[in-house]
Amino acid sequence: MSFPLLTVTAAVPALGAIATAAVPAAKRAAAKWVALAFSLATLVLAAVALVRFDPGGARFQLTESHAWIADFGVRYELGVDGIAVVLIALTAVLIPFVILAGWHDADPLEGERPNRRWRPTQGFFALILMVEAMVVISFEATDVFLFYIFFEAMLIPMYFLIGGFGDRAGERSEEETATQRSYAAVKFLLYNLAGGLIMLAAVVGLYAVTADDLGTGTFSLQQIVQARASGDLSIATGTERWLFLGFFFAFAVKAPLWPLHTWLPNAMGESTAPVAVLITAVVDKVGTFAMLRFCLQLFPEASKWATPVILVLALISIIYGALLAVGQRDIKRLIAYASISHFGFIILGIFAMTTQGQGGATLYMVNHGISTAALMLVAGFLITRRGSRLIADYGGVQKVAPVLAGTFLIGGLATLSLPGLAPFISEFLVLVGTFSRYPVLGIIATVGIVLAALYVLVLYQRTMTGPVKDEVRGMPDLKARELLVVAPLIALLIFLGVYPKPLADIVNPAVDHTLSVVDEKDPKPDHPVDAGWFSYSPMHDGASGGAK
Amino acid sequence: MENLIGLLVAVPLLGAALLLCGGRRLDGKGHYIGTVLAASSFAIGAVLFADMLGRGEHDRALHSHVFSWIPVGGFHADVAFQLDQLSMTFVLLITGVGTLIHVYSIGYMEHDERRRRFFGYLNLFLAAMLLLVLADNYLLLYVGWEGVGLASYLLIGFWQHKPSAATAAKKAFIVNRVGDVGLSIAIMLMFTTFGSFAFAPVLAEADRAGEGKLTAIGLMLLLAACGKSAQVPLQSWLGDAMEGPTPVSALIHAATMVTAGVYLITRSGAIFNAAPDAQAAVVTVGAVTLLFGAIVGCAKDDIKKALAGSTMSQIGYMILAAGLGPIGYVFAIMHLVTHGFFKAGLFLGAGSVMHSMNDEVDMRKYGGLRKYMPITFITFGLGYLAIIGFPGLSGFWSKDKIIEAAFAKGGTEGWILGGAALLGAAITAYYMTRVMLMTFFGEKRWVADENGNEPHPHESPGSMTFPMIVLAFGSVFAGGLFSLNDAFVKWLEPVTGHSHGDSPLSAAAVTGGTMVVLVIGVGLAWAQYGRRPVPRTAPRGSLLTRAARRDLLQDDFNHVALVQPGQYLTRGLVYVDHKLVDGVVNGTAASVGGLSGRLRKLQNGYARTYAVSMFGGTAVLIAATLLMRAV
Amino acid sequence: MTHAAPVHSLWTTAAAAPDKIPAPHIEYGQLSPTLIVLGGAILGVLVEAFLPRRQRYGAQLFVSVLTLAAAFAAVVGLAAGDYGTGKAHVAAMGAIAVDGPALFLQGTILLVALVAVFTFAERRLDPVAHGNQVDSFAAQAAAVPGGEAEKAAVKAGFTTTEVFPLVLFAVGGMLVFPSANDLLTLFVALEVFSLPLYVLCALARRHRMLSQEAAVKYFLLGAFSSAFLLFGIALLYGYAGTVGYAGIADVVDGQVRNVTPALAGTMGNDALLLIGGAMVLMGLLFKIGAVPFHMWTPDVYQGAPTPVTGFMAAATKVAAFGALLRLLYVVLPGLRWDWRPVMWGVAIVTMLGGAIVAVTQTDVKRLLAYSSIAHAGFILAGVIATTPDGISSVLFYLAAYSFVTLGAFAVVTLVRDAGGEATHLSKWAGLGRRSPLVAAVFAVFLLAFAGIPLTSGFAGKFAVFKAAADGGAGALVVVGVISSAIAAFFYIRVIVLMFFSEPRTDGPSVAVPSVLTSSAIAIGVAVTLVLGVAPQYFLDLAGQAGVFVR
Amino acid sequence: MNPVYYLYLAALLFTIGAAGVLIRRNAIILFMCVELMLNACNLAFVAFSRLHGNLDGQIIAFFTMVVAAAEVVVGLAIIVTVFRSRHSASVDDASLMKL
Repeated sequence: MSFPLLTVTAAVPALGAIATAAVPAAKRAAAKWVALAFSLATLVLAAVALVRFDPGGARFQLTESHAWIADFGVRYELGVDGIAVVLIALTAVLIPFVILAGWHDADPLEGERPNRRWRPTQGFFALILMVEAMVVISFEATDVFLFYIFFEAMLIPMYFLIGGFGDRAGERSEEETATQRSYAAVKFLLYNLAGGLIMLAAVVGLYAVTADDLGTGTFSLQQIVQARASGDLSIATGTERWLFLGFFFAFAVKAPLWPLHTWLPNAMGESTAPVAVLITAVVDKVGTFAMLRFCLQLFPEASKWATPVILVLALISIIYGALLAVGQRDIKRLIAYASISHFGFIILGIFAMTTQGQGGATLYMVNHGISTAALMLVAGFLITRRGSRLIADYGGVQKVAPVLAGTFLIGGLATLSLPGLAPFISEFLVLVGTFSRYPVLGIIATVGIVLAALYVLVLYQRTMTGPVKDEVRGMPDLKARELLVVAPLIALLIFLGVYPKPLADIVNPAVDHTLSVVDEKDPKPDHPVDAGWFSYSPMHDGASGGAK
Repeated sequence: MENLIGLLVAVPLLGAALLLCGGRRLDGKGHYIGTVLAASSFAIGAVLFADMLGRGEHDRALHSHVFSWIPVGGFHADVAFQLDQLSMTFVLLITGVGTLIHVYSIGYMEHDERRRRFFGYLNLFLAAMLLLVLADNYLLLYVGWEGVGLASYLLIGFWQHKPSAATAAKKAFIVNRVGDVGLSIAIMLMFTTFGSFAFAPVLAEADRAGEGKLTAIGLMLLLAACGKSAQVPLQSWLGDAMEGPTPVSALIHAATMVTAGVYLITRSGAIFNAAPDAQAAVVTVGAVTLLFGAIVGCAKDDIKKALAGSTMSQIGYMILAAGLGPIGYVFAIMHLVTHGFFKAGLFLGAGSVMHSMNDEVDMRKYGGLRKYMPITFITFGLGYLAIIGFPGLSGFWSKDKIIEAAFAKGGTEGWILGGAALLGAAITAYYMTRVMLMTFFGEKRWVADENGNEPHPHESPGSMTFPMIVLAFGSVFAGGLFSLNDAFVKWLEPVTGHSHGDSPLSAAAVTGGTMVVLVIGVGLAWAQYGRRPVPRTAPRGSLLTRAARRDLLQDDFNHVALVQPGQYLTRGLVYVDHKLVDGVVNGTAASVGGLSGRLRKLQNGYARTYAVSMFGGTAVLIAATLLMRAV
Repeated sequence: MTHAAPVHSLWTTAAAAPDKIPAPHIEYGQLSPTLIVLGGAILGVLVEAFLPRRQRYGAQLFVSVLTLAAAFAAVVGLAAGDYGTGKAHVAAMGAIAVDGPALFLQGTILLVALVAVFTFAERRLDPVAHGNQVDSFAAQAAAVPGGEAEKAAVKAGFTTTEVFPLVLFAVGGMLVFPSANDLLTLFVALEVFSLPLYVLCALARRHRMLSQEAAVKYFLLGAFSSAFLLFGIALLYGYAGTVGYAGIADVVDGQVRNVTPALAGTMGNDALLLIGGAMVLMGLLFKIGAVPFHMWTPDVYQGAPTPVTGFMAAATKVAAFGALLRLLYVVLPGLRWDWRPVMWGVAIVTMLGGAIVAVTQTDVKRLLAYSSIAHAGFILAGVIATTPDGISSVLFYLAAYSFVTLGAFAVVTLVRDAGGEATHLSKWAGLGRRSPLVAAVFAVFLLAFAGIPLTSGFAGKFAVFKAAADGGAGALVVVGVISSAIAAFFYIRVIVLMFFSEPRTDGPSVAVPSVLTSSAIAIGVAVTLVLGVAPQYFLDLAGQAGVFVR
Repeated sequence: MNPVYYLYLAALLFTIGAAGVLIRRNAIILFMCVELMLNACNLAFVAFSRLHGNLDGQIIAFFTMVVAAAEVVVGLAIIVTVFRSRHSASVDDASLMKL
């Protein structure tokens, strides 16, 4: 059998986690390097996977399949399509930066007598790698049960990251910070666990229905999809809808979709910036990804049945999230609400059921990951300098730390999806995709664009411009390490904004396939222009949908 | 040749990248680098221009496809450029005037330690604007469109330490964003209508689509234009934008930014021609704005704000012309070019005045400056004559044509528009004369400021006067040259098309009319500000004056209509999110806890109680079993 | 599921019914596990009687470990000898069934007991008293707490080594309980394993008042419930004229040969059957700790010496569920349509009741007690499935759950302060800072209880829910996940307490155990993870064992 | 005489015993009530044994007696220890553990 690339890609960070945790207490610094090394190794593996992936090739590639728990009809089945491989790459890219950015987040407080057995630093980085491993494998899993296991298990390390490591108290008292933090952690866990358990019921149900029709229950995505296509497996409409809701609920919590979003601001607000990035840029993507891979493909009919409601909820998320972002007084919470708004866009794109929408949504996942990472990490650097998350405590930073301000602005511009930066493309695609089927929704969604400009620029104005506040005076500019974190992210934002084609080419076939499973076609333009117009560009020999 | 087109954009972009990422080591020579790059991009433009002239007027358009940008499903966007006569005109205007402003800034920003970054932003501005006019499809245009917004944001807010500047910048960007939404919706409409949003196919086959669709697209484009070109109702940002350094104002008002709207409408002529209602909207906006701006301009004592008002109104002229369709396009662009010259000149002049008056902007504290700064006086004066349309100067040719075209629209509509245009001309003459008189004539009215240093007016350095002189030449001769046997019309006709409406008035009559209103306007101004001395503090003034001072209450309106409700909404939602959305969940948790607390009371520690529950349980069990059998 | 003719053919294989009364004939080989254990117990008593005090501890430990190991070997031997499947049959004149479920459960019980004995024998945790290492059992149970006699006993270094034979007796009873094939054996077995447990509960070294109170409550309520059980048996006997499972089942299904007139009379009287069945059911549900027969659980779990609690919580559940399964699947399958709805109700209130009340608990042991109640509910969901899948899922769940429970209680024994074990939750604050390893291990057990994937708890829960859904009890699954969500809350609360809250200055210290407890905990963790990550082998075992003989 | 009457008697005794458990406080008496219940069972067994004409019931009765005896041994032991440490045989006093 061939080299199990996917398994290894997931296993390396897991091993890294163990190795990091094993580093003796005295050698805190070493732990960081170990973690970084393993994350980079993972990045290499992910890159290999990206290269070995053939966009024109089979639906799922680099597949692996081994018997696992026959009694549950569970197999250890891995495989990636265009969407998954891209998201794995995103994860692998972000983690090293997260580690670098969090380099000192888990150092013992000055004056704190390092306990012989309590080793926060090792734990911090080990947990991050553990999360990476679980996220990667849940992107790879093509067996619903396998996916579910890691979808759930990932909560535990996340939970310890949120509850165990937060910002230094700053303005607030130590114990208040602690209580806030564990509240946030518990809220995160309970929300997601509740979602997960509801999903568990649906997973069990899925087993039951497959067992009824196929003799033995199965969780293999491909097998179920084929069985449904061939008619061997028929799920009663009502059942399918219940199962769909079970799955969707879990993913909607994770994503998060209004009104299940309230855990996100707490979690992102209380955790350190790198962890916040981990939450919103990496872990939450599993939710939206799963909607594409599982909700739509396992339950196409139910998905279409639920689409109107979901679209409305997504729309609410977009505008609601943006408005609340405008109303925030805390930098991190502001970014959190901004993310909620963005996730609204992603879900809107997914359920618009058009190639533009879903392709855009996929790109959106990647771009939002990078842009939020950039913005949040810089914000984190800012916060660690001043020791406060309140916007009001800043002002005129741009004067004392121009580079920090500059990178912050670029991150912000990416967040408001300025053309030329990556998020613009995905956002516009989502809007077009939505508009072409639901014009009204598309137009309402554009309000989000304006609001985005509002909250980003207000944030920038209040923190970076204006007269220099005394507390800000003498604030150091970005250090080399921090620049090393931010610069590549910004470079990525620009590159993907100018030349997203490579990414799009990988994603497109997967999206087409998803739509074919759901059996949806792009609406045709009313007065398509003569295809001849496209002849002048050699790139357009490919299927140019509406134009042909 | 095609490949050069890309360079046009790339060169200033490179400059921006260099200067912004270059770091301190470039502080010394940053401004030169920026200027040189701007100039070289102008040179490239010139080369292309020569090459273009070399070809027959119908195969002048160049197209260069760089790479496929966004290929997703049926959605294809390319990074591809198209250089035709229309774009060419803009390229030359942008790079030419832009370069001059660069030169000017070398002197003007001399004492600013962040000069390098300033030039970086200027280059970015040029690059974005060039991308806007060179794009071959609406989406790429959109990139340039927002790029311009970004650059203007950075430049208006350049002096970020001033809260007012930061606010103005933010306002500019956000108001523009509203317009941008229009553009993006227009693009989506095109995509769903034509399956494409490249100029060539869409414009060529526009008339195939239903008028309703086209009207919608047209209106959305108009919204976009209103944003960028500061047309009513999205005009409010322009006045505040004066917070930026003066060269920025010159750039925004003369060469870039505000002209984008005119370009967009002219470029999309094919769509508007097929959508009369949209056109009607355009002309209305144009007419209203040209009066609006003019009135505002009359009331302002801040020299830059006065000029800003005039820009608004001049752009109004252009939009009006563009809205008139084939009869107007050419003149819209022509006025745009001539306006580019004299408005740039005026702003640079104003800048030079401020420069010598310790950045004092209140014209009531000027007076009699002509003795102190002759060159500025002359160049400014020429610009002044040009804008009021003094016979023979640039403004005369272009504006006159527009008024003519307005009447040529025909019918009552024609009369109204023409009348508005004429009235506008009169007011223009009035407020520009007012500016001229208050600034350069009369007695000196400046005094020492609180900390005792009195301004010593002096002529500005050569780096600043040189561009002013060049621009002055432009403002004098450009219009004439263009009008020599309709050179400009012939030049643009292949792109925009051109037709002669049947004007109820002869050209001569119109010209006469303009002259009359011109004299009236100047006369009024003279009577008010020339004959008697100007009070150092503004008189209370009529209701209209006071309204005009507040930009005709536009901001007050926005505040009441949009800002305040928005604030209440967000505050309300924050509360809702905390109390309601979160409350529901916490409530559930709490209720479970409460239930638990009550239930555990049953566990009271008495064995006999437990026995009771067992006994009862058994009873229930038995009863239930029997019941099951019974039913 | 469709109820086609003889439904229980699903899970029963016909064994030749004796045609005439044969000479008594006991298959000693097949009863060997039970016999070995009981023999060991008696040996233990002899040891108590004849060995000098000093040597008893070692001897007892040796005997009981050896006994349990041997018994387990015997079980394995029987299973290997195919008695679990092909040769499964009824032994000892119809008194004992030797079949898959019996052997599986006996194996489980023996392993649990073995591990439990380790914790019983732990002598490192309690501080040395007068130069004698002491375990968690009273020096002299009869002595009045705090009285002179007690002081003297402690001084003299007495220890209650009787616990070992007691445990063995209990185990003996438990081995018979799930394999009992007539109601009398069932009753006797019940008493055989209950009585030693009553005594064990009373033997705590610390908190003796609580311990004795637990014992008296457990005893009175236990006796009360067994009286109900017995009356139920009487009624069933009256209904069927026999106490043999097979016989009753035949009567219930109306497949009985040679109907005597008397039998004909009682057969018609379903009241006897239903009431009797309900009362027997109640007796078993009491042992399982199902709502509303659960109220003894928290008090007894809290008061009993923690090693005993662990043993009880694990082994009793296994044995009782085994008996319940056999009763419902072998004796009353014909009554399925009567008892299923009732059990539905019981399962639902048990799941929800256990989870909800646990939310506000402040004592670790009580918390675990309530969680065990909730788990009993989950297992009941599997019982209700009434499919072979249901049986095997329950067997698997029991195996998984019992080791998690043992481990958890073993950890509880480690956390101590001046007054002995510090079971109040507030004292556990910041344990993760003090001794991350212990806290982490306990967290693993809690996560397993909460049914987080990759732990045995999840595999078990999934197996049970899957069986329930297949068996047409989808609603139970939904209730199950809801109560799991509630339950998750309080497991997480403990984790938060251990890791995210500052340690208390007067907080407890974590005693360093000897190899005994450590190995017990280690085994617990190992089983938890193995059954979580690679459960297939054990699922197969349970699957093969999923057939009752009749 | 109809053996069913014995059943009624058995049920009666059983109920009396159960009621006693529920209402009496003294552990000893509680315990005696349990014994009463067990004996009720015995009566039922014997009655049914007679009814069905087989000896199983009577044998079971003997078993029950033995079990009851064993219970007495253990039970009294426990109750006595409690009594000695509390100087009270009231089960309601033994309620330290609750909630």
